[in-house]
Amino acid sequence: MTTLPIVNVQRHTLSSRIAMSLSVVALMALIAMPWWADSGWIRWAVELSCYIAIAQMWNLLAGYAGLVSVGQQAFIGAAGYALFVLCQKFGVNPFLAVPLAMIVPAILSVPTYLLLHRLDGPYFAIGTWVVAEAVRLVTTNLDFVNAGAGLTLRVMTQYRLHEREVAMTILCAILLLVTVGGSYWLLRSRHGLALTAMRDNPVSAGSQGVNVSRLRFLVFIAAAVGTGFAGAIYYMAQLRITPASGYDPKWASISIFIVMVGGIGSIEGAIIGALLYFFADRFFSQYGAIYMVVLGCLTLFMAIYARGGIWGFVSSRFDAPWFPVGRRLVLPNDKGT
Amino acid sequence: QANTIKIGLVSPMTGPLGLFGETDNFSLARIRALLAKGLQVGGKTYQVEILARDAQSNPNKAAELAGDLILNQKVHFMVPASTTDINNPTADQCELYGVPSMSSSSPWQAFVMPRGGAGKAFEWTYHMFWGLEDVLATYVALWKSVETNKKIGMLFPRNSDGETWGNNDYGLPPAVKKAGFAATSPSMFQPLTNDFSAQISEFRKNECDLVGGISYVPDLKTFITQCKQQNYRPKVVTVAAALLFPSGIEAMGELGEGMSTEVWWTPTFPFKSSLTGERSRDLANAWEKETGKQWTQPLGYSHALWEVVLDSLKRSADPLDRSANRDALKATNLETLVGKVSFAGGPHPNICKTAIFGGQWVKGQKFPYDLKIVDTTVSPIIEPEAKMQLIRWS
Amino acid sequence: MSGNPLLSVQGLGKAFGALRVIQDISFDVREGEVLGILGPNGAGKTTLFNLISGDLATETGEICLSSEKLTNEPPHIRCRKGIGRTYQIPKPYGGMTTFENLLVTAMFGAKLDEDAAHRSCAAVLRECGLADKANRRAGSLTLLDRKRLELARALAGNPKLLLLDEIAGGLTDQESRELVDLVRRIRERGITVLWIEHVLHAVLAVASRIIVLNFGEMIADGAPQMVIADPDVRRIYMGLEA
Amino acid sequence: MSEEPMLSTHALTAGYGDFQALFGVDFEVRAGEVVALIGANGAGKSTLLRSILGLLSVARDMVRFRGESVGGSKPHAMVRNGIGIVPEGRRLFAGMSIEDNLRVAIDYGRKPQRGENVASLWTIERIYKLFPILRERRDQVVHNLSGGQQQMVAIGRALLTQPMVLLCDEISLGLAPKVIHEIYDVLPMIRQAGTALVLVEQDVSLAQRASDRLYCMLEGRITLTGDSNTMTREAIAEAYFGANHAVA
Amino acid sequence: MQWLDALIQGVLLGGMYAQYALGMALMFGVMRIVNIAHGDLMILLALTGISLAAAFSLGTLSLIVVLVPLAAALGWALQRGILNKVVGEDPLPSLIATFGLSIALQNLMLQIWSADTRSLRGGGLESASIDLGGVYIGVLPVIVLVTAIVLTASLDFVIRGTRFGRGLRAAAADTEAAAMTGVNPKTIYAASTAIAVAILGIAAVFQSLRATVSPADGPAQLIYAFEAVIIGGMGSLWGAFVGSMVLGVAQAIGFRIDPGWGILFGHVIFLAALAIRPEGVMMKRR
Ligand SMILES: Nc1ncnc2c1ncn2[C@@H]1O[C@H](COP(=O)(O)OP(=O)(O)OP(=O)(O)O)[C@@H](O)[C@H]1O
Ligand SMILES: Nc1ncnc2c1ncn2[C@@H]1O[C@H](COP(=O)(O)OP(=O)(O)OP(=O)(O)O)[C@@H](O)[C@H]1O
Ligand SMILES: [Mg+2]
Ligand SMILES: [Mg+2]
Repeated sequence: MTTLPIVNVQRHTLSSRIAMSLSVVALMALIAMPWWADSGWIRWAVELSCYIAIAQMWNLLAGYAGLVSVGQQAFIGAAGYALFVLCQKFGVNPFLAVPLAMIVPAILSVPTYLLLHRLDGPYFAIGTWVVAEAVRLVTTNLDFVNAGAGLTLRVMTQYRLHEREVAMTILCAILLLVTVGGSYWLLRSRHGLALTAMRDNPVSAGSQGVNVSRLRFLVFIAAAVGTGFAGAIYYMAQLRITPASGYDPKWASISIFIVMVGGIGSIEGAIIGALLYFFADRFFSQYGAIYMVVLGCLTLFMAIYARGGIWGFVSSRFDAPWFPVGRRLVLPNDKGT
Repeated sequence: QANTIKIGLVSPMTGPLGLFGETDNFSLARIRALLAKGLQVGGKTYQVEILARDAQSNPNKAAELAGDLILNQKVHFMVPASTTDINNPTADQCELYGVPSMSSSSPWQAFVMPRGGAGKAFEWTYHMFWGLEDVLATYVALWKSVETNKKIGMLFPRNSDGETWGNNDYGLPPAVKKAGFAATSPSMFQPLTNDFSAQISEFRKNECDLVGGISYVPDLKTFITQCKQQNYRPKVVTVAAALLFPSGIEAMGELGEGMSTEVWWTPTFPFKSSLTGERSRDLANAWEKETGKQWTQPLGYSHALWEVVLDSLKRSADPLDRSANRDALKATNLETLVGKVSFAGGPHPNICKTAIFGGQWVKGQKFPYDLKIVDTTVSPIIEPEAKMQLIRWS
Repeated sequence: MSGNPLLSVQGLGKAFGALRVIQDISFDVREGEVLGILGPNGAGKTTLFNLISGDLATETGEICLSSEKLTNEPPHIRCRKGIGRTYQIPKPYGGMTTFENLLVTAMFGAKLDEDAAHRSCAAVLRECGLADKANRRAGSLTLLDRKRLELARALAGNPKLLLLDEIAGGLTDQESRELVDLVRRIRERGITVLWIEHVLHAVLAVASRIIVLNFGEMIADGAPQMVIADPDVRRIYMGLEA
Repeated sequence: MSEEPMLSTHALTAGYGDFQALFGVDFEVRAGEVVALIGANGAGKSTLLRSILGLLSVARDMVRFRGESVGGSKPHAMVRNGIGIVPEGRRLFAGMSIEDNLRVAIDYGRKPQRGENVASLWTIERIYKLFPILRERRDQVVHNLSGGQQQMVAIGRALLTQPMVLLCDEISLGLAPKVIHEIYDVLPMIRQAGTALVLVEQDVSLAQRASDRLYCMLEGRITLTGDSNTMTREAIAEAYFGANHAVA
Repeated sequence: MQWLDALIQGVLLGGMYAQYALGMALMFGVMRIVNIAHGDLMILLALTGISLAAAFSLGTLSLIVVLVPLAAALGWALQRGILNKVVGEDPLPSLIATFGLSIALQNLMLQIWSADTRSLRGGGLESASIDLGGVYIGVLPVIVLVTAIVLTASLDFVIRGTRFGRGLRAAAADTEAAAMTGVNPKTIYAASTAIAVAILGIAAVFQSLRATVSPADGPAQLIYAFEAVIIGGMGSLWGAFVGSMVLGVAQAIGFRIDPGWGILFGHVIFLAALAIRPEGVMMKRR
């Protein structure tokens, strides 16, 4: 085979380099929060990180692997419960328990996928929903975890506020690194290509050498674990979990809202959406039902007039991605930056 | 600014629990008016800012809001207004971050047990309400007051309330057995179950004259309707929660008449408000005038909570200091609209027990149904208005 | 080039319900051959490809690539073993750019590393005249460019065996001439080609051998001129009386 | 009135989003006439057909049909007025049987007016006569049909909308030579029923043989038009590839 | 006896699910619109119905007569105003849009009707029953079941055998191609959504007779409708009916085994059905 001429393939842009460095700074700032920030902010940071992570995992599923799930709450709840059980029943240190708790969603995701993997589109979505419901109902019937009454994480009161905050922020940093950073890495890698190809046309992806079933499987498990991770941290901050709250379908709604409004199929979208939802929720939720109506209408509007979400709108105007995953072939005639 | 006392109110203003939120909002408005010119504490006048938040009937939301109120708004006092789903997560946050909280409208066991308070007291979170033992006693009294075969079929939903009520150590089943009744309790049902024929055939098999427990309106309606269909006609139906609100009993249609329940507050309460001097009747009238709706039971507690809170603040060494407020709250000893409130000599260090009666819904004049007090054995502070009747199944 | 067959199909059969679409077909393809496949609509040509590429599961018969049995392998394995294909009705990855469409095959089919993949795909794009559309969303291409993309994508996996399903349809004379040259160049590289085509002059220009299917059976197999001369073929396929 | 062509476009411009694909196209078809439309890929042939049918937005007076300006009206209205189309890439109703695919056209296509001779109308039977294989598979779902069989259904479906003008976008695509002959043999049959035909074809000689008049497009413009059988190959080649093109 | 009773109650329960599932089978199964607001629309109609009945003291029948056209109009408007803009190959947009609609509707209803739980007075109809030697069969459930059967049968005929049905299926398969064949996709879609919601109108009346409704109740019944449609197989109306029966019986049996596990039992059967026949019970294997 003759040696081919070198080609210039553009993966990074100026904007992405800036975004990169900013994210690093942000992560550092997050870890340092206990020393500079107010407890309230930290609390917000924790919740926000969880939303971002959960949304990004859903984005990975729906936006790239073409697996539209409305049952991710199954993994949130499962991980949350795992954490509470480990701490309350086996006296494990809560901060160590968080990573341990990941085992449960991981294990849960395997049979779930094997059960649903042959389904496509809406079938799969409803399937995941039912599985989540089933898991909730099972939990509700387990006296070992107080059945319907739920658990409280009283052990947390043993630690001083500062200790808790340090541990929390570090966990959040890891969470973001794993979920957002992780997906970014994955999508830039060759597997990112395979994922997108698979979403667009599984049949030809298969005949072009992509092991579709395995890739889907792995992504599903990864998303389950990432979502669970966020769930564990979230309920560690909440201190209390009940089947109704842990497996609340609202989690699905929130992920959908965030990703669709932010812009599906892009990491930027998930982040923007999460920020939007989080602050809207903080500042307008006192308007009660009216606020929810507006939220609903906004989603509706997005689905009809702005499929690409906010980020889709932005990126169609100016081409300045924060987390580019594409590969632009710089043609001899045009000089790509 | 410096001399503003901040109080957080977390209440289910929207969502399935919205009916509790209604009364919370009602009293909130009146309290705000009352506090317009500030609050006198130790000769010093403080502004009082009440930060009301809607938890959308969602426990996650309640916890988030509580965390925000405590950490960002720096509230000095927290009021998780009502229901287990809101009280517990909010109280847990208060316990963790050290904020005094005063809640109500859920049996004290539901407030203590799921939060792991059985063994040890809570430091920051206080609660006033009756307990299961009282409601059980009331039910037993109701059931003793009529002619039946002393066989009871029981209904409990699979949720925090159901778990507490149906608990086999401190719940309804052991209590009735002790009182010499035979109890049939099928395992708990999922809320919004569409078919109760299983329970019904069970009850019929054991010839239960009485049905008791806790349930929400949709389930009770489905249950009762099917009872009639299945030609199973218990003489007495006494359940908590579902029969709390007039709207609930109206939803039962004709079948609602004669159902009995526990009553925690009625306009016939003899006590005065320590804030406004009103009697319960005045409050109820004010509500009915303002909303055009029939009075509901949480009304009294929505008001009384504020009596306790403001009283503690008045007595607090420094109303801007959470622990000072806590100490004041702990030392509460006050005659309120719902009776005497004091945490000394309660069943649990953080609990003050309040009155409870047995009531029965009968056809009313002004509104479709009226709630008549038919038993006052547990808290003999008033006389029964009527005598318990058996359901007619017209 | 070695004499032993690159692809060998033995007693292949496939039915959809009652409908027998492929009936006991056997043939060998030597390395470096360009085998044209003709046949009336519905003869089973595309189905034959689906069986070879693994998109459809074989019911009876054997498929071997360089005397290695592939009968029960999934499509992606067959692709990695060197079978590249195009689809009669193009199936591009609409959301990705043309370039990225190719990269998938290069990286997962041919298992090239990033840099090598980038190079070869760029080259293939140039070869197939898609270079200027390298960064366009495949979804916005016209039918014809989609067909070009199909071919390019298959080539990007630098296959041993290339299955082409009606890529000349809708081409102008000029364009089909270019296409024929391209296929020649592909053969020069030692890639073996199976080519389903209704545009006769295009196949005839490069095919070293032709087989004709009719109702799932092989009714002719041989040198182009011979096959074209065959009375059955003329009647069944071209509708000409011999 | 009689002088006015059945279907005509006037300075028609159209495009996709901000991409303009047609630049002032003047095009006309007269009753019972067969017009061929040739041009390199991407020349804009399909786009022209799509904008005539109202699938792309155009101004009202850009398209006239039977003496009325109809530009930009809804596709289904156009079809019911008597403009039929065999779309590029078949576009059958997946999941429905062949028979149902055809019957949709009968149900929703143009309704013959009074005085129109019913014998000349297309019926499912006539379609089956044309493509016997379809009769055999009449109850099979179409997405399982072979590429060519699908093409046949597409043609049949278009005919059953009883068009007065039938726009055919590369109907010979993917058909065996035999079938192509068969189809081109029925074209006369179609036109003698008074149906005008627009054939988008890649095979220039085929197009020339089958048509009375011929348009050639290049990059969204008509570069040549005239009588099909008097037209010289050179002229076509020039119009086809643009002036500065060396004919191979 | 005990199990016979369970079976009967299950079938009757299934009848009710069938009423939810039918409209869904039309929208989800045929038009491929994932309508998350399905349940909320039902609640909206129920609450409207209850208010109407109260305002004009309507009987059950007259209420149905009033409500169904109203529902149809609502459906038409819904399709025209919203859904027509999100239909297509990809189910996601419709899922998102209706999901937003669902949130908006729920809270709007909360504003209008408050969180009260309401129901409809059936003048004893809701609780009447027939005694078949110890097994009691409710009159209302039987009516519900029969209605469901009639509706399924007629709708199935419409979709399979009529011009409208073919047009609808064509539009669902390829909207643009349908237009090229003379079908006006928008109106035909609007019409079929009108039908779907009209059916919901009937379901709503029965629901508020046999049980209660409150603004937040929608989603609870939604999942059963989806399950029924999927068990039965996309696009098959009788399938949806059978699916509802399977679900109803499964739950009823489950309740007998243990009231706490009944609903779960239903879900398990659904998942099992998915695992064994993802294409649905009424679908031919390909
Ligand atoms: N999935 C399927 N289910 C049922 N029948 C099928 C399926 N796929 C193809 N067929 C039938 O098999 C026969 C062969 O189809 P195939 O696509 O192989 O034809 P072909 O030779 O490619 O024709 P063309 O040249 O028109 O593409 C056709 O009659 C078709 O109807
Ligand atoms: N959906 C679309 N979006 C954007 N551009 C398009 C689209 N369809 C066609 N085009 C562009 O419009 C121009 C004309 O396309 P058109 O399909 O009309 O050409 P054509 O003459 O039909 O070619 P072909 O012979 O390949 O069908 C082409 O440059 C094409 O890139
Ligand atoms: Mg083919
Ligand atoms: Mg074209």
